[in-house]
Amino acid sequence: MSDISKDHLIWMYKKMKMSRYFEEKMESAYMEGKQPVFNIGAGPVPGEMHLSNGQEPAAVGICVHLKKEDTVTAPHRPHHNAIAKNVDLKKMTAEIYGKKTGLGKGKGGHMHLFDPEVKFSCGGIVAAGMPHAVGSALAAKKLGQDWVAVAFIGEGAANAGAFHESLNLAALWKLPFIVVIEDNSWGISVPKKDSTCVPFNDVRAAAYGIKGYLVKDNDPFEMYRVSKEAVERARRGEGPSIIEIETYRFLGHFQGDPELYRDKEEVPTLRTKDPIDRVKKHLIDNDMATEADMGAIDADIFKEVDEAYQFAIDSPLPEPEEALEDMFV
Amino acid sequence: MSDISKDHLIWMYKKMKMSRYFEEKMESAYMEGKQPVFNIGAGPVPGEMHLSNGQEPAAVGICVHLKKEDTVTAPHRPHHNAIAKNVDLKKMTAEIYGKKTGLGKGKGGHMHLFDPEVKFSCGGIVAAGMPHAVGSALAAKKLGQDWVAVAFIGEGAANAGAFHESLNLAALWKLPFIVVIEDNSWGISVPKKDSTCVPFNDVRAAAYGIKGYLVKDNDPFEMYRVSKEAVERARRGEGPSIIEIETYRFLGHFQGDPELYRDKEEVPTLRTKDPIDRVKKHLIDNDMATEADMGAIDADIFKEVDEAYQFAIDSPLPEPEEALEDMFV
Amino acid sequence: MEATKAKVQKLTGSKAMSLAIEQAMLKDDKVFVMGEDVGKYGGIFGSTTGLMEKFGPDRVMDTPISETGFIGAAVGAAAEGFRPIVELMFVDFHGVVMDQIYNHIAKITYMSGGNVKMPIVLLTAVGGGYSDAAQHSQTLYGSFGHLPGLKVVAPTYPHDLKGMLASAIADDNPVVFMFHKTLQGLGWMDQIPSSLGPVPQEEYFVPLNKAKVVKEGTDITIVAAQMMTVQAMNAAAELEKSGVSAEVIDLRSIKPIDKETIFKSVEKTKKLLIVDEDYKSYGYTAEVAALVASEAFYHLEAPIGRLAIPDVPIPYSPVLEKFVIPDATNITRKVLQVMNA
Amino acid sequence: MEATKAKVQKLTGSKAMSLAIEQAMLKDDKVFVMGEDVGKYGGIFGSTTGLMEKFGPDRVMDTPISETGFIGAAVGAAAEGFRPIVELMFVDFHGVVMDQIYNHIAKITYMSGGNVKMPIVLLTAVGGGYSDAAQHSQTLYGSFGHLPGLKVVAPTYPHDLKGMLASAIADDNPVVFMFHKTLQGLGWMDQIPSSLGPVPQEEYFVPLNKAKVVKEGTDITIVAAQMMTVQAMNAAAELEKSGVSAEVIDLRSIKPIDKETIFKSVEKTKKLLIVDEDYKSYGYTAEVAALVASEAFYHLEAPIGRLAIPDVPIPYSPVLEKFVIPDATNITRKVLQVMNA
Ligand SMILES: Cc1ncc(C[n+]2csc(CCOP(=O)(O)OP(=O)(O)O)c2C)c(N)n1
Ligand SMILES: Cc1ncc(C[n+]2csc(CCOP(=O)(O)OP(=O)(O)O)c2C)c(N)n1
Ligand SMILES: [Mg+2]
Ligand SMILES: [Mg+2]
Repeated sequence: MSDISKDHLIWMYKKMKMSRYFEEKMESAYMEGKQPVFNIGAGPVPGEMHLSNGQEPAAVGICVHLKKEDTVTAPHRPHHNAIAKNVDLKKMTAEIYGKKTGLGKGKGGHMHLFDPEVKFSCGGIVAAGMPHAVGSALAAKKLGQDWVAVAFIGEGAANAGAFHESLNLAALWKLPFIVVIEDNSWGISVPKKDSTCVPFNDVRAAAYGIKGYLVKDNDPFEMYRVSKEAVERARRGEGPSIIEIETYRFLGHFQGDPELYRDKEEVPTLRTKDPIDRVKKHLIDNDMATEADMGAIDADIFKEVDEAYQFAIDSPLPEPEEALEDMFV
Repeated sequence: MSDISKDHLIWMYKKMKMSRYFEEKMESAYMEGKQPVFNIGAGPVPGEMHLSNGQEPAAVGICVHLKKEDTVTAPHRPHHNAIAKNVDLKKMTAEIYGKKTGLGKGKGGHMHLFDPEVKFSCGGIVAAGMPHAVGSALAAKKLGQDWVAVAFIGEGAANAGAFHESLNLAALWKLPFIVVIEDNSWGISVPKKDSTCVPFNDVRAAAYGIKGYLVKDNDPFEMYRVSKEAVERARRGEGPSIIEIETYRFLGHFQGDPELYRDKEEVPTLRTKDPIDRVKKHLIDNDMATEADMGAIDADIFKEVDEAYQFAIDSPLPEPEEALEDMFV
Repeated sequence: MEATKAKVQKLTGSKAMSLAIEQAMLKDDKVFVMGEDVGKYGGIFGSTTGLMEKFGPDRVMDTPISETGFIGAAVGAAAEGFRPIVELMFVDFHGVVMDQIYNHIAKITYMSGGNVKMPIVLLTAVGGGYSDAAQHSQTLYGSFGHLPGLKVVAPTYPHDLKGMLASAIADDNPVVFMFHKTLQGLGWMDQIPSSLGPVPQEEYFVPLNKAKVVKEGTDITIVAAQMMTVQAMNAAAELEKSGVSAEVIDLRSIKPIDKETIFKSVEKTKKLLIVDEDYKSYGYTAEVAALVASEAFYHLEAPIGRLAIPDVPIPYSPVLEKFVIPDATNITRKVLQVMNA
Repeated sequence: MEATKAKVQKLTGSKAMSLAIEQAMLKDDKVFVMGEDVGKYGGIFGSTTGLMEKFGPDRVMDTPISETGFIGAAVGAAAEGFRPIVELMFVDFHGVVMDQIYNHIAKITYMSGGNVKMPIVLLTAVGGGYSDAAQHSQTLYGSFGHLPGLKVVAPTYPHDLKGMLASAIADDNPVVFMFHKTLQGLGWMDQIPSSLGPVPQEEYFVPLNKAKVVKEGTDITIVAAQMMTVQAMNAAAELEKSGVSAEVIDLRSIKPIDKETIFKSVEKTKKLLIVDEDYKSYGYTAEVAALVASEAFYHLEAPIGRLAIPDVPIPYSPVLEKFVIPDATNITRKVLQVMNA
């Protein structure tokens, strides 16, 4: 028996699957024009590309508890977070393709996705989204709304000054703010043990007198549970939380990363514990869905993602002179 | 009976008294040329002036355990720290008078005192001295020396990003680094409860897996004891510590501060608990000194400080063109 | 909208600023203030005097010393429809929060294709001249002028401090509002006449992108800002006596620079001196000179004069500080030099 | 000391840099490297390739993402007699650590009256052109050039990357060493011929304050740095065909600017175009133009040309990015414009 409703589990599964499929397509889309000689600036999707395959539980486990009015900020590795926050998939894909129809009319790109409709944003500076989310939480409090603001960061970012300043502010002002630390063990090539003086960041909650949660082993169900508590506490005005989740980075830091720094065995081992399979298995084992149901769900997702890609591909590029627009409103 | 040796107590007393007398003189020196109409830029000692009257225990309680090779960094309120670290008093006073004979040839001023002879420095940017001390501690470790680096900061500074980054680095690298937080209850006009989400900063040690100490009520003896432990641990390679001491700010944030934000009763109450009197009483009560001994000590101190002022006053000002010198070595 | 002439009181720079904020806060409850010591203290340089008493601590918020935290928080609040006014106590501290200012506040509107507004005003105190030394005396006009996405203003007189602050708060884009400490008319600093001036009580708006000819003249154009405008005016009065007629332009806007006003003046005077309380290299003496040398070159009849901090940190000792910050005396000298070049 | 001509190998920019560091580390055990991913990874842009293997993790230290922490730590280490080389991975991130850089590293020697040395090299990668967008594509030459107390260099060719890095490490003052990503000759970026060049194996030093005439010409002077030098060289080759002889100066030093070399060239050519991959306002197009317009005015026979990023953040989409970053085509166009003005 599951303490998590079928609806929620299905939602989580869908978003995880969508994110995974979206990124698997991105893996190959990104390589277009970059073969046989890899050149980061070439092809229809140029620039750095940070994929989140394997990290989906962090995103869906908390976003399942969020509503449209809640804010999410994400870092340089934002696709799973964006998808879990219901960012417009077509416009997001178009943005990554640098198209006029994109979220930012092609000006932002993969690291800078802004969808104010669902209060999602991300950025390329480590930990910089934390103060932004604190500001959203402050706004919610000022407005007397029960809205929550969630900042996703990597475990590497938990050592940046912005982390400390944000949490002190949020705790001081008792804001509905949650930071989710996606501990994928690596900050580019630097393992957590070489960047972080404590094994787990949940203990840092003590520095702010707030709640700290630790989710082990990329567990989507446990992520669901602690997030539920943290979100409910935030909505009730009980202040901020830190959630750290041990998660997996299946791919390199960015596409093209030679990954000479990590053990060749690490990823294959992680892949045996694919969190999407775990949710699927859970649904089937608990008689919440059949293989056929899951197949139908997958088909819908593939279609939606394929359409988003098609939309992006078919969309026009901006005119060069548009580079001078949108400086000021 | 005292667990602290007479030598150490006398040393602490001397340094406290020297700091106090130095600053009392500074209070009036600073007002020269600023009367009847106060103008911060006027007189022989212009610019901001942050005095530390009342905060002496923080400085002497730890510096008594330091040697010349140990580093001290201090913030904008540096005199007591500097005196406890044996900074050249004449050159320091001359610097505050903007003289050519000053530590920085008149270029630094009261907030920027550098005495490399005793490894002392200070600066006007809140918390910025912490990374510097971390670097000194790193150097000590690299050199295989048992030197320690101590960063003094105010309680307000404990909410700056540099605090977090420095402590994580120091803990990660197990450096001989100690931060002393002088909690004088105020960051200019902002009381600690409005700036800091936890009542005491020693709990923040948990975020770094290091030792945290709290000294209540400006107690010079307790400051001595916890500092001894922290310094010894650091020297033995057992890593960094946080020491927070509840201390007193007898004066305004800076000279000229109208202090409209604090209760008129606060300072008189604090003054009844003058830490210098406590040390003196302890010495006498424990038969380590007589009133006459103390009088002689005081006389020596007055003389030394008076001489430093005289040196400063008698020293020449720099030539205007010297403003262009010392840019590069 | 220009102010009417009726009942024009005289106010200090700081009072002019707090009045502008007060009026904006009364009109729009989405406007709020955050910063260190902006509450009971009223801002170290008086920019928020009396506002805490009037609007309470929810709208005039004292913050911890966490500039990245609270100035970064302005981003989230702005995205939610608020109009935060945040104070960075001294511009010298910008280095602890520059990422939030220039990579986020300044760029989000652009990166979002115009979909996210950032109506944030960043107040910050600039300037030296009172021996506050290397970390508390800078203007850093150039550091902010260089980066795209920010409107950067530096008004001189109380009238403009109020009118431009009103415009800044009303603007849907981020504005860095630099006010000069010595022009705030504070009781504990050097009190100079220019820090007190006529300020209409009613709301009015001075544009954010226009320089102003504050003294007409025919022989040379002096471009300056804030205390350098004041010093240039003194120099111009002095020069008048020896028959030199200087036109003084108060820049007011650091970014964008109102080049038309400058070109028009140089067309008339043929000569140009630019005076800056910022570092010389890559400061506005460079930018203004370059604008003229590239876009109004044929107006010029003599080499352009530049007078600024000679690329050293601001030293503490008054004798040294006085040497590096331009004043009326060396402006006068430099004018004559340009005239005779 | 100039390099001898014998056995001159060809190296990429990144190899040239790591060789310079290696030689300095061999000679002086006080030299060490700190930064994100400088160890096993060898620096994201290859500046420390192979050093970790050679010197071990105590002298090539990977750090947490705590720029204020570890770059600030360089101050303390330098004061203890070490010579830290610290890497700020992208110059775009400077905002999280700017206070340490400009209020401390840059000013401590001055504030201490010359009593404290700061022999720190800050390595940082600059430049766009590969769609890394607004927060990862800047050069920010001007942001660093503006602030006193730093020597700021931006070498173009492998030879200078090695020789200037050797000089930077040997210097007892802080040096900001900007290397351009595209000029590193990395396997995963656009590979351009200029990123590979002759680099003597033995130690040699190229001065930190000298520009270099990289192509002689008589009709116009083009001043540029890094990728703009490369583009200007391409443009000059193109222009040669239509009979225009451009002289190209590789700035190399952003601060101080070697004005003598520029003045000498302008004296000959009478015309000047400055090309910058930084934002236009308050960038080196401004500073160089201002130097010439104030100190070499009478050499000039035409308005100075400025070509730079038009004061917008670097957009992501290649079509937009290409529009804002100057290339050989628009340099050529601009040269003709200046020639005919
Ligand atoms: C302030 C800042 N410093 C450095 C970087 C470069 N950088 C980008 S991602 C990254 C590693 C981040 O690690 P982590 O926070 O664990 O996130 P992950 O990449 O693992 O998702 C670094 C160092 C940056 N973007 N911003
Ligand atoms: C980064 C930075 N922000 C703000 C300031 C302005 N400032 C100087 S001292 C001070 C208060 C410091 O409080 P605390 O750390 O408690 O030290 P105290 O003055 O009480 O000794 C502030 C806000 C500064 N110098 N640097
Ligand atoms: Mg990570
Ligand atoms: Mg305090």
